[in-house]
Parts: sequence; C-alpha cells; structure tokens
Amino acid sequence: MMSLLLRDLKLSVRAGGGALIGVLFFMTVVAVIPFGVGPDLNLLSRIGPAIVWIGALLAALLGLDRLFQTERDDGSLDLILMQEHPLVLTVLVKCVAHWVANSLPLVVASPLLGLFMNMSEVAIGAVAVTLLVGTPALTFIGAVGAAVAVSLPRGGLLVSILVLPLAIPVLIFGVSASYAAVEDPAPFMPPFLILLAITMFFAVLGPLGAALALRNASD
Amino acid sequence: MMSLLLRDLKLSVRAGGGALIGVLFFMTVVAVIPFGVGPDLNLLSRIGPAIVWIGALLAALLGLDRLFQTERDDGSLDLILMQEHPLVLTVLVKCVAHWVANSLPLVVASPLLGLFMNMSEVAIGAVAVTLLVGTPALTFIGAVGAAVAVSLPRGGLLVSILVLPLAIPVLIFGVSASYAAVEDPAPFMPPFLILLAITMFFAVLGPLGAALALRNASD
Amino acid sequence: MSHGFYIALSYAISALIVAVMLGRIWLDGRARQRELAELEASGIRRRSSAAGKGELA
Amino acid sequence: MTQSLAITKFSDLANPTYFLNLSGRILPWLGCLTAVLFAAGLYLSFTTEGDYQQGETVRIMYVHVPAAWLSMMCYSVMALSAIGTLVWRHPLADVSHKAAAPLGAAFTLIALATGSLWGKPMWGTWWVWDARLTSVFVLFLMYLGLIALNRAMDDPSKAARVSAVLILVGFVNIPIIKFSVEWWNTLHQPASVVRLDGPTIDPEFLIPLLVMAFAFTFLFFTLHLMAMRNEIWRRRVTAQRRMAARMASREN
Amino acid sequence: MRLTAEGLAARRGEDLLFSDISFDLGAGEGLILTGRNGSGKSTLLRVIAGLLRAERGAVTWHSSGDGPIRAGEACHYLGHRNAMKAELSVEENLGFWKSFFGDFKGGTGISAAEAADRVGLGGITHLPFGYLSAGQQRRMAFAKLLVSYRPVWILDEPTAALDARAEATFADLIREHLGRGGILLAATHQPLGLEGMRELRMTGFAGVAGEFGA
Amino acid sequence: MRLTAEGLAARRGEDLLFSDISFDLGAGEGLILTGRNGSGKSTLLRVIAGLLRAERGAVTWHSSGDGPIRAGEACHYLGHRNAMKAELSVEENLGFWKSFFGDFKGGTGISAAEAADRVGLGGITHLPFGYLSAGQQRRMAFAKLLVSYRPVWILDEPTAALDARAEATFADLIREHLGRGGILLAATHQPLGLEGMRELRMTGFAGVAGEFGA
Ligand code: HEM
Ligand SMILES: Nc1ncnc2c1ncn2[C@@H]1O[C@H](COP(=O)(O)OP(=O)(O)OP(=O)(O)O)[C@@H](O)[C@H]1O
Ligand SMILES: Nc1ncnc2c1ncn2[C@@H]1O[C@H](COP(=O)(O)OP(=O)(O)OP(=O)(O)O)[C@@H](O)[C@H]1O
Ligand SMILES: [Mg+2]
Ligand SMILES: [Mg+2]
Repeated sequence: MMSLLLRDLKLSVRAGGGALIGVLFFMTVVAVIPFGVGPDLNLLSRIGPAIVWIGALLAALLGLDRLFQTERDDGSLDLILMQEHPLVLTVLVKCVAHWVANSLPLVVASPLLGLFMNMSEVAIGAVAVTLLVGTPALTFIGAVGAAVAVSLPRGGLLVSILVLPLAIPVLIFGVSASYAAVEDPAPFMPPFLILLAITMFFAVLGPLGAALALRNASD
Repeated sequence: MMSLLLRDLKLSVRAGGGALIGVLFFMTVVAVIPFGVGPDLNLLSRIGPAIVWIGALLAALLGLDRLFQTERDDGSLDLILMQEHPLVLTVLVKCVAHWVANSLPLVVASPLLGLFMNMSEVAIGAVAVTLLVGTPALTFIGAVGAAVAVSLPRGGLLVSILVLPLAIPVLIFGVSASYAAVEDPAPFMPPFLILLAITMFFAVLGPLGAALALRNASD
Repeated sequence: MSHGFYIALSYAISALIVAVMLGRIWLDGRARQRELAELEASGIRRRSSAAGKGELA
Repeated sequence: MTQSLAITKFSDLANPTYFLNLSGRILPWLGCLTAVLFAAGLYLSFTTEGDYQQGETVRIMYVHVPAAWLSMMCYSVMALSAIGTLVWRHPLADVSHKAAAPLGAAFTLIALATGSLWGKPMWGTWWVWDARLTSVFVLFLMYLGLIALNRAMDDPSKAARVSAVLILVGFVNIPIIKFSVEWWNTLHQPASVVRLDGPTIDPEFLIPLLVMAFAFTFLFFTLHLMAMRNEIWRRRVTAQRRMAARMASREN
Repeated sequence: MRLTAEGLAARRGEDLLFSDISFDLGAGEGLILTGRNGSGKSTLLRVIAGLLRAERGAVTWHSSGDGPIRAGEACHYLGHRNAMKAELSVEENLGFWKSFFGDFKGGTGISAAEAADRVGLGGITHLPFGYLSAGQQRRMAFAKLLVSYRPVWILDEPTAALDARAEATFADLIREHLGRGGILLAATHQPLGLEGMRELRMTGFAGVAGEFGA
Repeated sequence: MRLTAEGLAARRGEDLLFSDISFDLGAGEGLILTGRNGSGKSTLLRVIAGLLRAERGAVTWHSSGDGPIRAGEACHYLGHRNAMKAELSVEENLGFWKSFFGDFKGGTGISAAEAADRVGLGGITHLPFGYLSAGQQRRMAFAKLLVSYRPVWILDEPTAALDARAEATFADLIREHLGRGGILLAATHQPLGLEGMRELRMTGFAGVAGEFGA
C-alpha cells in the first residue's frame, strides 16, 4: 500500500505537474474576482472565504476525473483489481495520494490568497483549517465519479455532474465555519465539527462506492 | 480538414456526452456558487460576470490539455504530422472543433446562468458577447500548452506555467468589458476591442506555436 | 398580477408535464408492441424452433 | 449451442414474462383508480376555502406538495431497485430504476415550476438560492445525469450496475432535501404534515392535499409499470433482432 | 495447486462467445488456447483471472491443503497491455509491482534487477519505460512475473513483438516455472516452443470444437 | 516511384543506433528489416517516414517525372500503435482516414466497407473500434492502408497479434500492392510469407552487419 502511495505521488510529480496547475488555477480564480467586485476592500474581505473555497472546489475537479482512467488505459487496473488487498483500501490510498499531490498545495497556498483578498488573520487561519479538514471529502466524492467514468466507454464531464451536487454540503459547512470564526455571534465549532463528520462520512462512503463501481465496471 | 473537424466533434460528443453535458456541468458549478457566497442577490449579480468567466476558463481547461495527447497515445499524431496539409491549419481546425464542442455551448447557456445569478439584461448580453469573442483566445492559448505537453516527456509543469498566466489578460479584459457595459462611467468599447485584438493575436500565434512544438516533438 | 394567474399557470404547467410524460410512455409502448408483432410475423419459422426448445427448460 | 443460448434467454425472461402478465392485469384498475382520485382531488382543491394568510394561492399547494413528495419517493424507489440490482442482480430491478429516472425528473420539474410560481406572489421572487430549493434543483440535475448515463452506455446490464452505484451514493441528497428546512432557517415552509408529532396543518387543507397526494402516487405507479413494460419489450426486441441476425449469418 | 473450470460460458455485449468449457490443471501442467482472432481467447483468460463474470459455470482454485482460494491471489495475469507506467523507470515499475503483489506462500520472487537480467535486458533498468522499444517493453512486462511468486501464470499472447532469442528465453522461463510445480494458461497464435502442453482450440461464437491432449 | 536512402544514421537519446544505411527501392520492390528487439528497426522506419530527423544521411523520394517529393505525401505508415479511436465505430475511423489522407496521384482507394471486407472483417464495421479483439484491431488498422492509395507502405510489425489466416490475407494484399508497382518497407520478427524480398538485418547499437539480396 505504501508503495502504491509512493508511486502515485511520483507519477503526479513527473507527469502532471498536478500540484502546480491546481495552485495556478486557484490563484487565477482568486485574482479575477477582485476585477468583478471592484476595489471595495471590505466587500472583498467579506466574500474572501467563500471565493477561496469555491476556488479549491474547482481546482480539486481538475485532474480528478482521470484518477483511474490512466490505470485502465495501460492495463494496471486489471492487476490492481486482482490483488487480495481490499479494494476499498486501495482506492483510499489512491485518494490520499491524489489529495496530497493536488489539494494539499492548495491548503498551503490559501493563506497567501487570503492576504490578496484582504482577509483578517483569524479568517485566514479559519479558511486554511477548514480547507485542510474539508478538501479530503471533495477528493473522496470525486473518486466515486472517477470510478464510474472508467466504466463508461466515454467518461468525462458526465461524471462531474453526477458527483458535484454531493460536494455542496461540504462547501456550505466549510464556508459557514470560516465565517463563524470571524463573526462573533455564530460559534465556530458546530459547523466545523459537521464538516469533520462529513469528511469522515465520505472517507467511508467514497472508497466504498468507488470500489463497488470499479468491481462492476471491469470487463 | 472538414473530416477532421467532424471527427473531433463526434469524439467530444461521444467522450463527454456532448454540449448538454458541458452546460449541465457549468450549471452545477454555478449552482454551487451561491452556497459559498450566500443567497445575497445583490452580491450575486455583482460577481456574476466574473463567475461566468471563471466557469468558461474551467470548461476550457478541462480536457484542453489532452487535445494532442490522445492523438499521440493512439498513434494518430504520427499520421497527422505526415500529411501535406499545412500543420498550422490542422491545429487551427482542431482548436475550432474544441471550441465548438466545449466553449460555444457555454456561450449559448450563459444568459440562462445570468438569470440564475440575478444579473441585469445588459450585463447578461455583455457577458455573452465577451464570452463569444474571448473564449477562442483561451482555446488557442491552451493549444500551445497542449502541444508543448506532448513534446516534452514531462510537459505538465511547463504547460500550467505557460497557459494560465497568458489566460489572465483575456479573463481580465473579458470581465472588465462586461462590467463596463453595466456601470456607466466606464466605456464598453475599449476593453472589448482589446479583447478582440487579443483573440486575433492568439488565433495566429497559438496555432503557429503549437505547430512548431509538434514538429519538434515527434520522435 | 392576480393570484389567479399563478394558480392557473401552475396547474397548466403540471398538466402539460403529466400529459407529455403519459403521451411519451404510451407512444413508446405502442411502438415496442408493434415491433414485437412485426418480429413475430416475419420470423416465425426461426423463432419457433428456438423458442420451442427453450420452453421445455 | 443454439439450444443452450435459447434456454438462458428464456429463463432470464421467465420472471419478466410473469411480470408482464401480472402488470397487464393490474394496469387498467390502477389507471381507473388514478383517474377517480384526480377527479376527486381537483374538485376538492377548487372548492375548499382559501387561506387567510396566503389567499387563493394556497391552491398551488395541492400540486406542489404532492409533486415534491413524489420526486423524493421516486428516488427512494430507485434506490431500492438499485439494491436489487447490486445484491440480487435481478433483471427487473435494472428495468425498474432505468424506467423511474425520467418520471422522477418530471415530478421534480413540476415541484420546481409550481414552487417558483408560488414563490413569486408569496416571496416576491421566482427563485432564491436557499437550501431546500437548491437541493431540489440538485435532485433534478441528478435525475438528468442518470438519464444521460443510461443513454451513454450501450451494455444495459453494465449500465444498470454502474448507475445503481451512483443512485445509492446520491441518496444522501434525499435526507438533505427533507431536513434542509430544519437545518438551515430559510424562507421555505417547514414540514407540517409528515412530522413526528402529528400534522399541524388545518384539516380544511389536509383532506384535499392527501387526496391529491394519493392521486399523484397512483399516477406514479401507473406510469412506472407502463415504462417498465416498455423497457422489457425494448430488450426483447433487441434480443430477438440479434438472434435473427445470428441465424441469418449462420445460414449463409 | 489445482485449477478447475467447469462449464464456463461468457458473454460480450449481448453475444455469448463460448459455452461449456471445462478443464482441470494440476501442478506442472499447462494449457494453450488457440483460435482465430476474436474467437474469445482473451475473454476466457479474463474470466479465469476473475476480471470478467462468467455467464455460467465456475472456476475453482485449490491450494494443496487449504481448500479453495480467491482467483487473484494465486495468479499472475499478463494481458495485451503491459501495465507499466511510461513515466517511471523500469526499476521503479518493477519495484512497485514487487511490493504491491507480495509473494504467494511457497515461493519468493527475485529482485527487479535480476528479473530484468533473466529476460535479457539487465543493463537498462534505469531508462523510463516509455523509452524502450516494443519488444523490450514486452520483455519487461514479462519480468513482472518473476519479481513475485505466483503459482499460476495467465498469459495473453506473451510473445507478441518479441525476437527469436527472446522467445526462446520466455520458453525457458515458462519451462522452469512449470518444473517448480507452476501452472500455465496462455493464449497464442505462434507455437511457444513448449512440449507436452494441452491445447484448447476456440472456435468463435459457436463455442469449443474440441480439446486436444498432446 | 523510387525511394533512395543514403548513409542514414539516427540517434535515440544519446546513442547512435545505426549509421551508414543505404538502399534503393524501385517500383514493385520490397525491403524487410529484421533484427533483435531494440536494434533500431522502428527508428529507421520513422526516419524514412520523416517522423524523426536523421543524424546524417538523406532519404529522397522520386516520383516518375516530377522530381523529389515530400516524405509524408507518398507513403502509408503503420506503426506499433493502430491510430484508431476506440470511441468511434470502425466505419467512422476508416472513413475519416480515407478523406483525411486523400489519394496520391496514380491510384484510388476503396471504400471503408470494402477495405474491411478485404481484411476479412466485413460484418463488424458498425462496432466501436474499442470493442474489437487485439487481432481484429490490427486488421482494421491494416484496412486503413487500403482506403486511400499510396505507393509506399511502411509497416512496423504488421502481423503482431494476427492469426494464421489473417497473416496469409496480409501477404496477399502486400503482394497485390507490389504487383501494382508499390514499394514495401516492413520491420518484422516473423517471416511474412513473401518471396523475393530483400532483407536488411539490423544489429543494434553497432550499425549494420550486412545487406542480403534474396
Ligand atoms: C421552486 C421552489 C420550491 C421548491 C423546489 C419547493 C420544494 C418543496 C419540497 C421538496 C417539499 C416537500 C418537503 C417535505 O416533504 O418535507 C415542499 C413542501 C412544501 N412547500 Fe415547497 N418548494 C418551493 C417553493 C414553495 C413556496 C414558494 C411555498 C409557499 C410559500 C412552498 C410551500 C410549501 C409547503 C406548504 C410545503 C408542505 C410542507 C409540509 O407540510 O410538509 N414551497 N416544497
Ligand atoms: N463490449 C463488446 N460488445 C460486443 N462485442 C464485443 C465487446 N467486447 C468484445 N467483443 C467481441 O468479443 C470477441 C472476443 O474478443 P477476444 O478479445 O476475447 O478475442 P481473442 O480470441 O482474444 O482475439 P485475438 O486473437 O484477436 O486477441 C470479439 O469478436 C470482439 O469483437
Ligand atoms: N528517448 C530515448 N532515449 C534513449 N534510448 C532510447 C530512446 N528511445 C528509444 N531508445 C532506445 O532505442 C532503441 C531502438 O528502439 P526501436 O524501437 O527502434 O527498436 P526496434 O528495433 O523497433 O525494436 P522492437 O523489435 O522491439 O520493436 C532501443 O534500444 C531503445 O531502448
Ligand atoms: Mg486477445
Ligand atoms: Mg519496433
């Protein structure tokens, strides 16, 4: 399992430059919004957490749809399916590798973007923490889509549509926890704990669903 | 050439599920936004044009990086390179096919999304027009990146560094033209004309650069 | 606008959607049955042999 | 060889054949019952009093609420069928959730449209991005996605299995729709009929609402049975065409 | 180790490709599938490897003493595609599969460098897999079978794109594997240069014409 | 049509794979490349097709009367990969290449359906290419050579994954092509069943050992 993690990390560093494209896209998104909203710094800092979260969601989508497709194309998927390691675990490890290569850099870059958006220190910290806790859920949800994409002779976007709606709760609680950290009346912990719960829920459901789809897709 | 255009269109319809899917995907993205930003209709209508433009960039990025990669992987690229059709033209046709299959549906659907985002009629029209004029530039820029990605064994990194920074001016002029149409003091034409110029510039430079990269890539 | 307008419109839209749904399913069923009947008519010789054996099982 | 093939084909269809016979006998009764319930429901919904708060527009409720309930129930039926597909590999289950997807989309569309039409006079806007409305919109998108998925794959049993997985994963949306009004305070009405401590709604409205709800439910089952029969016939036609083509090529 | 297939039938799309295929292989035995293009050789191998569901029939694997075991555990599958990543070096590829596969009880695999040596390409394990020629790639994919021990080898046209010398090497490696009590299932169009193999000739859509012992 | 190569040398990475390869082929002549895996056959074919730059030397193409022409124009290249899209049906694939290639002057290609017929797979052009078996895919890739006319065929292991009957069909098609004044360049490990071909044996990194007329 460790070897699979290492291989996937190596691959994403060698082949995709995955991390960088995600971060750059993320930065582009964040760079463009101020043009839309105008130079109103107050407003910017108000919508900052939301924008950073939306950017993270979109950046996580890039490349996620090919999580299993490259494996199928060169025949590795067959061998992976045949092994006795529980398939759920294999999927989980692949998700973790993808998260480390693609989403973790976003979490690390988010404070920088927070500064661009004129967010307060507390807000910046809250966004980074909620991203750290919430983005894995996005990866797990996407994995189900990627697994379904493999079974289609022609995968692709179709999958993101099926899966993206499931990401909405993650976004809602991530954003509301970040706001709660800044605005006094609302407490930070409840939405944050719900976010944590969602991530744990999808950490189980995602790999299970993906494994189920992969088993039924093989031909 | 016509046959290449048709084939690429067919492929993207089959592979992605077609225009409808792209639009649906775009709609899902837009449906997600209010959850982040909150149901504040005023704010929504203000950031609307920026969101729609970012959606267009995302849609253009999804799949554009593989424009030539699939051709190389199954060996078609060799045959395409060998033909006497000028390579620049071939690249141009592939770009057009990609634009028609992926970006045009977004342009057509953007008014609907504008309604969802509570944008005014003028803003909706302006966004649609700027998208129509600006998205080809994104495709052409992306084509250079895709060609470089094919030629380098580890092209991934370079592509993101190359493509996204070049796309930012397009995005900025597109968004600011849309805003200029709504807000009185700023005139619409100057940014719009610059956008047009950028597109024409990249319509020449993009295919040229891509063709050059492909010629030097084959091995 | 009067409330009556919204009420009428919502009932009309619902009726339209239900009608379209019903019509599509109905017509689809008619077409399928016709196809089955055509197959039955054209392929009796071929099908009867296969079906005869099958029914024994 | 030919013989063994024919045997599998027919043992596969043995069950569906029974289903076809049975549903053929039930359908006329079901159709009549639906029509009667609709007649009664429509009569009641136009003769009862208006609400003092909402005025005449409360009549929209008699369509809106049943359609909204049905949009969720249809998904639940699909989820049950999906379990049937994955666990028992029952061919009827495949047919069931494939046939239900367009129906679910239609009921969701009705709920969305009537909700918007109710929202304009009540809230002053056609659409807001609140949790209930958006989660229903998401449900609509998921129905469309499942329809597209079924169309994109040409091996029906594989399509059934893959979409079954997706249906089950997407089921998390249903509790979100149901409880969204309680988890987030929004414009939308909280539940007043289906709740643990009994309905809080005035019986004046409750009776027509329940009659309409039953009418919609029976409409759903009628249409679902019809669509399932169509789908079985469609599969029979392709199977027999294939067999005919095979025989023809063997004779040559 | 014992591999038994009973009354196998498989479907592709809507078509039944074959039906009623049965065989039984013990330690040191091999079965060669032959037949025309599209007759279902690859399909049968995938059914046996557990990658495709059989329409009817069953495959059972018996390890001496332990009773039935899962398909994937005891076998290596080499398909038409090589299952190696073009971006990683040969060494990294082989190393990954070695630790991912693990060893089946009763044997151990050799190291990546040694395995490359055995297929005659000792010197070039540092190259990215994508740089190798077609035949070299196929040989390295074969080396994958050596880095971890599995008693059953399922090979789909192992010798495609190989030169004569590599074919002889492969034949030697297979013979050695059978000598140590392994089992071989291979689909091929060219004689593999192995003696005493049983042969199963597939005849396309109509099932199996006959099974010839050799 | 006349194809001349003079003093060709090519490099892969940092290694000179071969040097000083010269030959001259006229209408109806063929040259078979043989040699070990990795000896540079595919590389030489790609140099001749104009897909790789030669390190030294030159390839010239002469059409009767017209003087030199560009490499790509006059030849078909069939590499290790099939250059067909798995998502499109065979018919769409062949149709696309037919209209994209166009015909070289002096001949016309046959229709997609006819070409599929010629390689023995007339009935299944409606299937997506990805559904075909390995050998069927290779045959359809060969059918691509028939849908548009080119006097020179450059084939890299055309018979990989083919059954015996298809090999004979291919030999017939090649013979017919040569009979009409075509030129053949093929790399292969198995005898193609063609008589009177010249053979060029590549010896790997050290250049060429000899050229044997047959
Ligand atoms: C497009 C907009 C709307 C959508 C998508 C929508 C959706 C739904 C859904 C899914 C339910 C079923 C909830 C459950 O069973 O718990 C429901 C029930 C209901 N809706 Fe809406 N709705 C919309 C607009 C409105 C409006 C504008 C009103 C009135 C002002 C309204 C009033 C009600 C009422 C009274 C119920 C019944 C609640 C109960 O007693 O359980 N809805 N709606
Ligand atoms: N999804 C599918 N739908 C319909 N037919 C299919 C599908 N997949 C494969 N086939 C058909 O199944 C048959 C069996 O293919 P298989 O790969 O098993 O053949 P094979 O004996 O390995 O041939 P080869 O020698 O060419 O490798 C082929 O005729 C192929 O066209
Ligand atoms: N980019 C590269 N860097 C270094 N070496 C390379 C590179 N690309 C190919 N090679 C080497 O070049 C050699 C020639 O490969 P080529 O594909 O021409 O061989 P071939 O004769 O066609 O072999 P086969 O019979 O296996 O198809 C191989 O030894 C390969 O390892
Ligand atoms: Mg095969
Ligand atoms: Mg080669």
